[in-house]
Amino acid sequence: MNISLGITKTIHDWLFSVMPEGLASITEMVLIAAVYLGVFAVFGLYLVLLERKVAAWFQLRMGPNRVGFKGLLQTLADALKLVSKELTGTEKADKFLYNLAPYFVIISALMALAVFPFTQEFQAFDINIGIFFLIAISSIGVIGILLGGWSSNNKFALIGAMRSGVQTISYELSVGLSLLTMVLITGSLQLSEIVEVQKNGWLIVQGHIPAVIAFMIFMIAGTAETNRAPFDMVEAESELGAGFHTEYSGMKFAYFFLAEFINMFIISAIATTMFFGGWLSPFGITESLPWLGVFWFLGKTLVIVILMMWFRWTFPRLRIDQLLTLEWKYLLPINLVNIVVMAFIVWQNLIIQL
Amino acid sequence: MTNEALQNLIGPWFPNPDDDKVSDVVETIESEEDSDLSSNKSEDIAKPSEIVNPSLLEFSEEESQFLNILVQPEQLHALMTQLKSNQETNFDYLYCLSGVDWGAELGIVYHLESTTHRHRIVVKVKTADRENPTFDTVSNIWKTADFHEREVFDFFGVKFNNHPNLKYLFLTEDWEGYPLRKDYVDEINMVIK
Amino acid sequence: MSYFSNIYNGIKSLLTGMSVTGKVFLNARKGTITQQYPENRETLKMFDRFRGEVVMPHDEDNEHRCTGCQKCEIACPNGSIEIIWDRVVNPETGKKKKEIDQHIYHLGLCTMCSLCIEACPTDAIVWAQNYENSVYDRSFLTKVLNQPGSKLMDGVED
Amino acid sequence: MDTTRVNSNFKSEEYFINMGPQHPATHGVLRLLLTIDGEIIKKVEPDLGYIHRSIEKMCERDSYQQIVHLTDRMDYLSSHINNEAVCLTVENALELEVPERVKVIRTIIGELTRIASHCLWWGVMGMDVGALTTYFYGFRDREMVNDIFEETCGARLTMNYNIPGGLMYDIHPNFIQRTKDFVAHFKTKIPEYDKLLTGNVIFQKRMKGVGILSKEDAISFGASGPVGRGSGYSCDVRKHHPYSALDKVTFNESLKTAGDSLARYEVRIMEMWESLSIIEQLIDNIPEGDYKVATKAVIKLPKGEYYQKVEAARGELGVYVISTGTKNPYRLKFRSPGFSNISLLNHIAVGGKIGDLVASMATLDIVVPDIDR
Repeated sequence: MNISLGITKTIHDWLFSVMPEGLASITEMVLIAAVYLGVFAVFGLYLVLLERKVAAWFQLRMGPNRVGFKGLLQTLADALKLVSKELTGTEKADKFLYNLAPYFVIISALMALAVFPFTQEFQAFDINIGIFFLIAISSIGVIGILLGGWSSNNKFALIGAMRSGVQTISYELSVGLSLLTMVLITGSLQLSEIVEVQKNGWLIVQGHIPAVIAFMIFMIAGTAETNRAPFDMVEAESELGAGFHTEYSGMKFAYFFLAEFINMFIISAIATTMFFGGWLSPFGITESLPWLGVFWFLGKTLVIVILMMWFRWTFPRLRIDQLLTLEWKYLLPINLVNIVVMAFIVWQNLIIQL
Repeated sequence: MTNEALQNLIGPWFPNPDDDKVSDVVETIESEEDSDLSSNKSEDIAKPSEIVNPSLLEFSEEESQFLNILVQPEQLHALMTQLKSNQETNFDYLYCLSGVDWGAELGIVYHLESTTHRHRIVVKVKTADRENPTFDTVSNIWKTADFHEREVFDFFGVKFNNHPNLKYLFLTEDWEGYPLRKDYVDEINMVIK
Repeated sequence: MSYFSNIYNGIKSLLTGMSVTGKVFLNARKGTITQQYPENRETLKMFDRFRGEVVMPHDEDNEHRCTGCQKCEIACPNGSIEIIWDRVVNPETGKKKKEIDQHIYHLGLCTMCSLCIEACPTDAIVWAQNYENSVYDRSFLTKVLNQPGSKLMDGVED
Repeated sequence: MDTTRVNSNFKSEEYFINMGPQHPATHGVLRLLLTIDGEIIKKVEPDLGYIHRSIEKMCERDSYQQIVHLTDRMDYLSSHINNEAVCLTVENALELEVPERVKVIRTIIGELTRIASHCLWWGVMGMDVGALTTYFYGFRDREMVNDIFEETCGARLTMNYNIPGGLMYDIHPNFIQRTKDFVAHFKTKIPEYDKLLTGNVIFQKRMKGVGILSKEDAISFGASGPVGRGSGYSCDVRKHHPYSALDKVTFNESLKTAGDSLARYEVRIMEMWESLSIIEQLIDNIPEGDYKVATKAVIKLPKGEYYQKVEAARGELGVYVISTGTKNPYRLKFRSPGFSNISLLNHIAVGGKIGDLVASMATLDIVVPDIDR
């Protein structure tokens, strides 16, 4: 545990004083998990609101503005509605897998949040294989989608799920390789260390050209990973209706929905950490106020989130074979060349350091 | 091509066996290929016989802006094939296919246009058999006829021989009656003024 | 080489597309075309010719111009107009004259084709610019256009 | 698409999917029965009739004035042109010469309708290939046309403005200015459409070489409008059989020879330019005169058969009237462009992916009430 806030310290000491050590640490973990869950559930809802607002601004509309001040409570109301809705499903669905699928998706999304350093001192789980963990976790979600699509006993859902499988397996490579390119500079997989390295300049500056290429590839592949337009083959509204979650309703649908937005946040957060210096302020302008790191981190992440939304509301959707062409004929070869170039740059010490 | 020229060209394709000038129908259809001869020939045929129609086809221009050809159901397919394939007529565009309930008879009206010569013609076919009206399909000549004939089948109950997929297109499978026929009655859904 | 020019042209076209939506995004505040109904009810004005519903104008003496000629009823394609009429003896002249009892208009059947208004020889019925036609029960859509106790305006003949 | 390379140990099985009647891409209540092998379409069988109202039967009991308003409800996106078709049929049958003013106004309004219809199509087209924003941009411009219509005709969708013998009312005094404003506005917007969608690499890849329709097939299937012209088949009724004031204007027939989805798309974009040019030629030269000629209250067509075709937004709309001399038509048949166009869907979609089906169906620009008359 790496949170050294006054209040967490107090709780930590108190927990260890009233119960045995093992129980106390488990209780502490559960508490932290609960806090993360609560905070990010609400945060995810506001991401949905942000998406709807941003979409509206792209589309000459106003977006939700009736519930609460300027529509701020809109998605909370939606969530309330979804909770109260009846859970419907198909008769011949594989009940166990059908019910399991949404939890797979949402849990894998939330798990990934644990490793992000929001500031220097605010990180739930500083694992030394952070990047590896993120890549691993983010591909578990697709199992949930596959399960959900397959077990709903609906052909549209099945097509959606199969597309998702193909898509995630392919784009996983590019996500991994583009991050690997950056790891060549940092020399560490640990997220906190990666941010430390960037005190000499953000990695996108340090790695200059190959880093920019890696960032572009990461954004494309990351968008594909989260199944968002222009890579929303999985849902493909005009083709498959609702895709893999056709047969889900109420809260189970909400899990899928929320997971999509948390995944988007995760991809943006990885991009922020790997390319834009995480919680570091630009040129160190707020170095004396370490708590502003949260602000910088979220600010940078939201900018990238809005960039992803910009993609979504501008581009048409790819076809499934073009999706694979893009990955295997363009992104992957470029990525491999890019790694070699980056290795050369690191070897020759051509990194730009401020 | 003018209507008159069309009539002179098409008429001799199906000579009337009652008309003593030409006797064998099949032979003329086969020997039809060189149409330069036929146009000359048709003038000779058409003029003298006022009472007996020299052709199995009935031509008329009354009450219509196009040349109308009334054809017997037996000759329909042969005529249509000729109209499409003959280089001078070349009616390659079937722009309207309508079923009509003439009261005693059921019929189909084909509106044809040539995209090369830009002349238009109307072909009509009728049958008095209201119970089981059947015509040959033209869907193998013009692909658009596929759906149009299915529409006629839905609403007039006219069946088409050799149609590739003759089943209800608009109506449900268990629909009774043929809605666009004049004698169709539906007391619930039809508002009659 | 076409491989790289493909990539270049592709990215360029994507950026061009993003510039269009981006421009709209930056002008989102004033570019919005959404109408805030029902908040803008006061300012929302229909055009003069807007076909909202058929009404029969009455003057201050509660007089209308409908002679009961039924031309509108015949012109209507959907049977949305029914006229109940009677012959009434005019006490002054002693002549029998057609007079409407009820001019019934079924808004629920109306397709706003304007044929009745074109057919009316005395301009007794006109379009109202009322656009809020939804009601809680279908029966409210059947309206009697002439007000109770109303009379035919003097001098209106068809 | 090459199925021979599939390992013979695994058997692939075709399966059916019901696309519609409630489906986002079918633009209404159209049901497509798809036979699919994996993602590849093997067969498309449209099932129609979910909103069939039997307008042809209703016409047999209605007077000619009443028939006009029913045509609004066929292809509701080009209702003015549908109205015009019936009016022209009646006027030709009665040998009624309408004033020049009427002809010019009808042409202007017809072209405005075409632009409005193509605007909506463009928006929906974008949405079908996944670019949702286009929908709103298309509607923004269509609303301007609708405002013009509402001011003059009193309605935005089912206008019933043309009547046999002319127009229902004269144009509104603001009509000319508003139309000019719109033309100026829309000229800046079509390049924006091109930037946003036409040039987009993803869009190009999605459309190019997809849903190919050869010229011979286009004619054989009775394709008309932009679908036929995308295949290089010169089928513009406005050129070949000009009606109203269309013989007084110069315009190019938009033709593309590729026959794929992109060609059909480009033809529509070109048509918007051409329509703008037609409007510009006419808007300053609306002759003075009456806006209608008096017809009898009960129109009786002389005994006979009448056929009139016009170029609606989706293609060739034909009206075939058989009159027995009474006040109602004996038989009235609408040759709707959508019905012929949907019949070729199977032909162009087979062998493509599900995404291709949706994209090529969007370029056919299907309006279901037009198919289910």
